[in-house]
Amino acid sequence: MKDRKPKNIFVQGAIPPSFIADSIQKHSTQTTIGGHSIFLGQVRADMINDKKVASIDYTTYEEMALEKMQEIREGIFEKYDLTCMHVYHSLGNVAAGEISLFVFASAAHRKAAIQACEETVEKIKAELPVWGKELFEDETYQWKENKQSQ
Amino acid sequence: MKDRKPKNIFVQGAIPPSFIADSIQKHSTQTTIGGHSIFLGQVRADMINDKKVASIDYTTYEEMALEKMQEIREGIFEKYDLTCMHVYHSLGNVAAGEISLFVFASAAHRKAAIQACEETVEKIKAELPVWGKELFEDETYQWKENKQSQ
Amino acid sequence: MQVKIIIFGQLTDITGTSVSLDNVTDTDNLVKTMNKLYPGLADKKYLVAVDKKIIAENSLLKENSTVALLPPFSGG
Amino acid sequence: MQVKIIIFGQLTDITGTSVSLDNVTDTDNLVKTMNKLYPGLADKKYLVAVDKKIIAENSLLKENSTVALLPPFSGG
Repeated sequence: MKDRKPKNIFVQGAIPPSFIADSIQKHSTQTTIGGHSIFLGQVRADMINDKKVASIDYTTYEEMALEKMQEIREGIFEKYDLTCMHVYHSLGNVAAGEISLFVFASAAHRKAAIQACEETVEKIKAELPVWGKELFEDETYQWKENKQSQ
Repeated sequence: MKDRKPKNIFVQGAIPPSFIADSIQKHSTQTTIGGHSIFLGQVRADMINDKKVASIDYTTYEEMALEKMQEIREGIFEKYDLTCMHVYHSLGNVAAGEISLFVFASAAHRKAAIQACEETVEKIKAELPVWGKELFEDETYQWKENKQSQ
Repeated sequence: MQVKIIIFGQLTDITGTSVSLDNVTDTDNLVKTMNKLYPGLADKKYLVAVDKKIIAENSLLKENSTVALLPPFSGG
Repeated sequence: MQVKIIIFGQLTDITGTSVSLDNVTDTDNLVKTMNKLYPGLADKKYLVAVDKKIIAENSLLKENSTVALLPPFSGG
């Protein structure tokens, strides 16, 4: 288990809603599932010092991030009675209004799915080596900072 | 506010994944949103006394359910700083593996979206006058019972 | 006085989906009458709603009140 | 001994995305050398990872170790 190659979670650019629909559709054959909990992170057009965020450019330390994500997954599967869990994170440019994070937990009963999804989102925000550079409409930028559990 | 006509939440049959994708897509113009929390209820092919659930047939007391849902919505919007929330519930026949409940909460920050979605799901299960009749493969049936917060 | 009773979920296996009764003045009275007509109802768990509001104690009925018998919910 | 340093996030504005150093034997030593080369680094908050593991205290480096400087994460 520990030595298996970590799954890739990264996708180039925004995560399209049709991709999310396909993921949901694929679970219709898994008829032991009773509940899915999904979290989607969407890029906000925040106003910072009178300048509007137009997009976020995401970068990562990929080898380390995939190992860390594998470790997070294993912890979650030990703690919750899940049927399956899928995580996707954008790299590169994601425009305001588009989806950059997709966490999808499924279980026989809703509590496990909901709690596993929430905990995974918190761990991704806190532990995954990913950085977002907020690009303003005037082509200047600032580096994004995650606040604790907001 | 209190007197406005309650929104319809009921859809005939299963909720298709493409409908969920369209709902997500529509939020891309709302660039104050930073997180979406989605819950999907899926019909399980439970084995009960050696018989397998093939589908659930949902019925409701519609006028009462829509008023109750409106009351739940108002309570949730008072409690959480949400941008928007959408709820859809199936009526009629939904096959095992298909989606019968779709709760979709969106907010600037993830905590409000996640907590509002979870609380709404709990309230729907506990307070909404909806009944599910589990139809077995041999065409017999039993009435479904919701367990507390599982 | 005529009262319309609508019935849901598993209770419909006993009573069908609606029943009209004459000569019932309050909800206790209504429940007793229903139990006499449909003995299978007596040991079932359900809530009573009058005009879409769940009632916690005996309530007077008005002409054209709609009473609903609501067994445990199982949506979602 | 040659050590490769890879740099991420806002720190790349100061150092670029990678730097190679000779003659560094441990991570304290490496951080000091980097601060001398790039004074802007000195007051920045970041974690140090050696071969993808975040370290909590001074660690000896091996030939071909990869050291990463990781400013606060902001994924999601």
